[in-house]
Amino acid sequence: MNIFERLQHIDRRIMYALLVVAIAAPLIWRINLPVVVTPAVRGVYDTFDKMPADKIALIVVYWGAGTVAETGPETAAMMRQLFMQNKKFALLPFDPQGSKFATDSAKALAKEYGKKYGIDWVHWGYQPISNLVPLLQSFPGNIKGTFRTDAYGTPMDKIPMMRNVNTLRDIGVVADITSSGELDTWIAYVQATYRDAKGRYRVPMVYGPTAIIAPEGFNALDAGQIQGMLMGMKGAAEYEKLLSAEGFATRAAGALSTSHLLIVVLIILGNIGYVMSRRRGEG
Amino acid sequence: MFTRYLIKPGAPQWLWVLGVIGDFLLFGGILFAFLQAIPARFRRPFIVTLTFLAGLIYSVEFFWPADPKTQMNFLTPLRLKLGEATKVVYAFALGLGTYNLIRFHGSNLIRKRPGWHNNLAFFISFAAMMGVGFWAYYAPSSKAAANAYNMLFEGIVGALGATMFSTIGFYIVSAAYRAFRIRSGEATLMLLAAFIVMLGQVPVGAYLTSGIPSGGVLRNLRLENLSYWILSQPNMAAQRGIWFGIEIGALAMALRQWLSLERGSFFEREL
Amino acid sequence: MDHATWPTGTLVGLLSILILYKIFSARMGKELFIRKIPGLSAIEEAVGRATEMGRPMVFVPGIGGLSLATLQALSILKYVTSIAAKYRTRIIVPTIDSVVYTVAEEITKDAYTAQGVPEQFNPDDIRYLSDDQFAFASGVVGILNREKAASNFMFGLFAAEALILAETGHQVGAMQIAGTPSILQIPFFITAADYTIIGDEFYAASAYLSREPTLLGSLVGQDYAKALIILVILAGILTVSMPPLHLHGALSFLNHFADWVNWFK
Amino acid sequence: MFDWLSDSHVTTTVTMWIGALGTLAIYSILYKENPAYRLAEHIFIGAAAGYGIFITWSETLKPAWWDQITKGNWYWVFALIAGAMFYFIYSKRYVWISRIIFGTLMGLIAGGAFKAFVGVNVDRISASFKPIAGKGLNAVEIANNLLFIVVLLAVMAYFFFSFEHKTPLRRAPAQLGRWCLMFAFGAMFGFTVMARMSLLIGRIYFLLHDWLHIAR
Repeated sequence: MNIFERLQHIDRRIMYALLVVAIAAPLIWRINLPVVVTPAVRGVYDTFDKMPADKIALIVVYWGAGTVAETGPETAAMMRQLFMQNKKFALLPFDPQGSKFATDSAKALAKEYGKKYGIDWVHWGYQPISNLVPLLQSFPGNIKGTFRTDAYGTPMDKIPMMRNVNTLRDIGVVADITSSGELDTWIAYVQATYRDAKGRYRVPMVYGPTAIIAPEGFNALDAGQIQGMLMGMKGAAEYEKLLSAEGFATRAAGALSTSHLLIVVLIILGNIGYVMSRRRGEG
Repeated sequence: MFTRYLIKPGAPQWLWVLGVIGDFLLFGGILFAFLQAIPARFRRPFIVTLTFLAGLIYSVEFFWPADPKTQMNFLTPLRLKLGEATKVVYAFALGLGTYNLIRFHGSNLIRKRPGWHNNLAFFISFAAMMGVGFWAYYAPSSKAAANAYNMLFEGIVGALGATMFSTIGFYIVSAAYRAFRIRSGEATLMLLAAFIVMLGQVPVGAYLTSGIPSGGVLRNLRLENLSYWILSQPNMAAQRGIWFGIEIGALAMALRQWLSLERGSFFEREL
Repeated sequence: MDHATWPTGTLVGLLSILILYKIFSARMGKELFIRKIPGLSAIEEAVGRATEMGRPMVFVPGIGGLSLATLQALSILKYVTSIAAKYRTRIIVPTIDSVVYTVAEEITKDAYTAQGVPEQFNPDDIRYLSDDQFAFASGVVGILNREKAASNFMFGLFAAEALILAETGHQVGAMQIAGTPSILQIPFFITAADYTIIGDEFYAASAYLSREPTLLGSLVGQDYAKALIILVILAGILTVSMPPLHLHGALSFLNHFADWVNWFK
Repeated sequence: MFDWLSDSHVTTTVTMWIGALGTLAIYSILYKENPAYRLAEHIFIGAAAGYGIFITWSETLKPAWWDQITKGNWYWVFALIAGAMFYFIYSKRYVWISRIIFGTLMGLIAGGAFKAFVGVNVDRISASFKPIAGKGLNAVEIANNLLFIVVLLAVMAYFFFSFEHKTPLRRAPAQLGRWCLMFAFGAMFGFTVMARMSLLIGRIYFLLHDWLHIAR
């Protein structure tokens, strides 16, 4: 077998071994791979940046253990920006495992930035998915009446940061981080419909989907329903770069880059082998 | 009978179990006797009629105008009940699959066929997972039960499921390497689209074309934008085209099933 | 949409009538033509290959419960099993759903009996593996490897595991034919299987294989139904591209003609 | 003997080790079929089957059936009778009784098809009414909409079965349709790669970070 024929028949085990190396290397060592911040990610940053300090952000955790590699860093990076800029947020999880992951990472970040539960962040308590629509219909008009207590049973009135938070108008940004396509439900029931004595209030929204459902988000981005979007791991990495806090997503996005490059190189090698041996055959 | 008249809500569970068994035997027996009375040549027409009637409920419920306020018509409550009932009836069929598993692994184990220790492992993990499931369910306050459940669920079902899922990462590499050759026009088109979209999804792709300005017409040539355009325009149109065909195919299949026009496409043996 | 509206009900009604009309006219004995579908013509070859090599075949009827797509997969299974019975070739059917498993067992038993070899039917070859997607996939991977399958058929609903099964089949050297209405999995079958039937070729399969008048008629009816959808779409495109009408007098009722495009919303 | 189960530190460690060893055993199939994979496969299928029975009871049968009966809705007993009909497939003589329940299920599935058809397709039909002329449209939108229509029609033309693609006039749209299909399939393939790699990265990170503590 000459070299060109060999290039056409690389043993799969060699390819698999190369893939493991391509993924493990950026996870183990610091390898600086280029990350370019795309406009959609800058939109997320700017939306939180512009949020008035007297309002709070609502972080919706609509994901579980299965997608934590993508949605976990997205959630953590958003919380990091808010802590960095001394802004407050509430967690609203719809998945018990997601709730645990998000709480753990909120606690770790709070420690890093010297923030306190109840003053800088709050956990509104896990809600079952089956209750999504009724909840979205009721809470924008009456947050304390809908949730009553936080995740640990403390009445909402007793939580310092919740004192002046009563309706959707007190929420500056809704961040939907999700592995399912329920963004439209948020837009339909919360953003598009909320009205009170002062008139309509379209709450700004940002979106943190997994990569596989991200394309659906482009429509909402075009329509101005969401102000920014993180596209899975890649989006989280770009966001980490904006925050100058390169963490897991940056390393994982490095692994994404290397594994994709490996596929590209393998395909090119296969085609070189194919074209060259055909040329020889003709000659 | 028993559950209707003799046992009242609040009675102990074992009484209910007996009652359900009693009713099952009684009504099941009556139904069985009735079915036995149907002459063999009427069996097929009987099933065809049942199939038609079952389908009729759902179709009429759909076509019959609904009350604009409640979005319901006279058949909607029945449809909802039937949906629940189908779920329950379907759940009872799990025993068939489980029987097949037990028969298959059991016979290998009993006959000590080569690899019988694997069949033994099957039974151990089967019993353990089922056991801790019910333990955790019926002893919700036991910490040991919750831990044991998490250990087996996350350690086996969760971890192995995620691992099996992730093997696609390997297979996608070997499949792409083998298939994406410029053998023909079609293969080249496929390769081209895959290349652009693949690179448009990762940071390194965005880096390759980061020299192109992010404003103006030229921005469309940046890989991430090009990739998004391919996904949202030509790809979406093609998917919709396939979709209409598939859906019409399913509709035709449904019509043939409903009216039992497809004689012999599943079963041929005489009843 | 929970209930039909007048326009949507009429549309689905018209489509159904077209299909039924063609079915009944075909049953009257009208000759019908169907174009070639290469993947389906290869089924016979795949069975022959397994027979020659003396190795079994595997048929995966998807990962769906009992549904229209799974029923279609099972009717393809019936056809493949009939050929397998004719050649006395073993066929293994792993299933993910208890009810589907039961129907599959009935169908295979039936096909062996119809070919006059009921004793060839081995109940252990119709397997229920698991109702968990990836436990099922791990089981099929094991079967493909251990039984050294000579041919692998994948018809029905598939999700992510499609590529796992198809790549494993390729690695054990099986000849593979696949078809699925799950659009997102078609590319993976195309890259890893020898033949892939695309889109509604899947629903055309039983007509193509059995040549039964009912099914052929249905297929022609489906073509008419698709043509009707194309007409509706073209009419819609023309309407929304037209400038709004400002007619007066007797023709003014036409001014609202363009509103029909909102019927389907 | 089971005291250690109450200590979640111990069980978490055990969970991680079971998971890690199982992960390696599953990955070993990538090299070749071997006893470790076979064992992991059987354990996985066994646990999934046990879990399936437990979850069927706790999520379906208990709330939707048993609780109904014990609440006094006695007619749910008939669901058990209907379910029992499946089991007649094992009888030579009474096998036809199982066809009653199959037939009914098939009828229900078929009857639901009209609703399913309207539910997904009507929106897609109206979403395909894309204007190719008119006020407020720029050149890019018109070009995109024209492309959409051409691709949609070409793809649908490919799927017409009842005439041979013989004359050029008939063959050209179908051929174009096939090209569009292949291009779209390539795009779908490329798009999926990142999601699958994300999962694999997550899994390798689990091995390197949680288990071996190599990765940061």
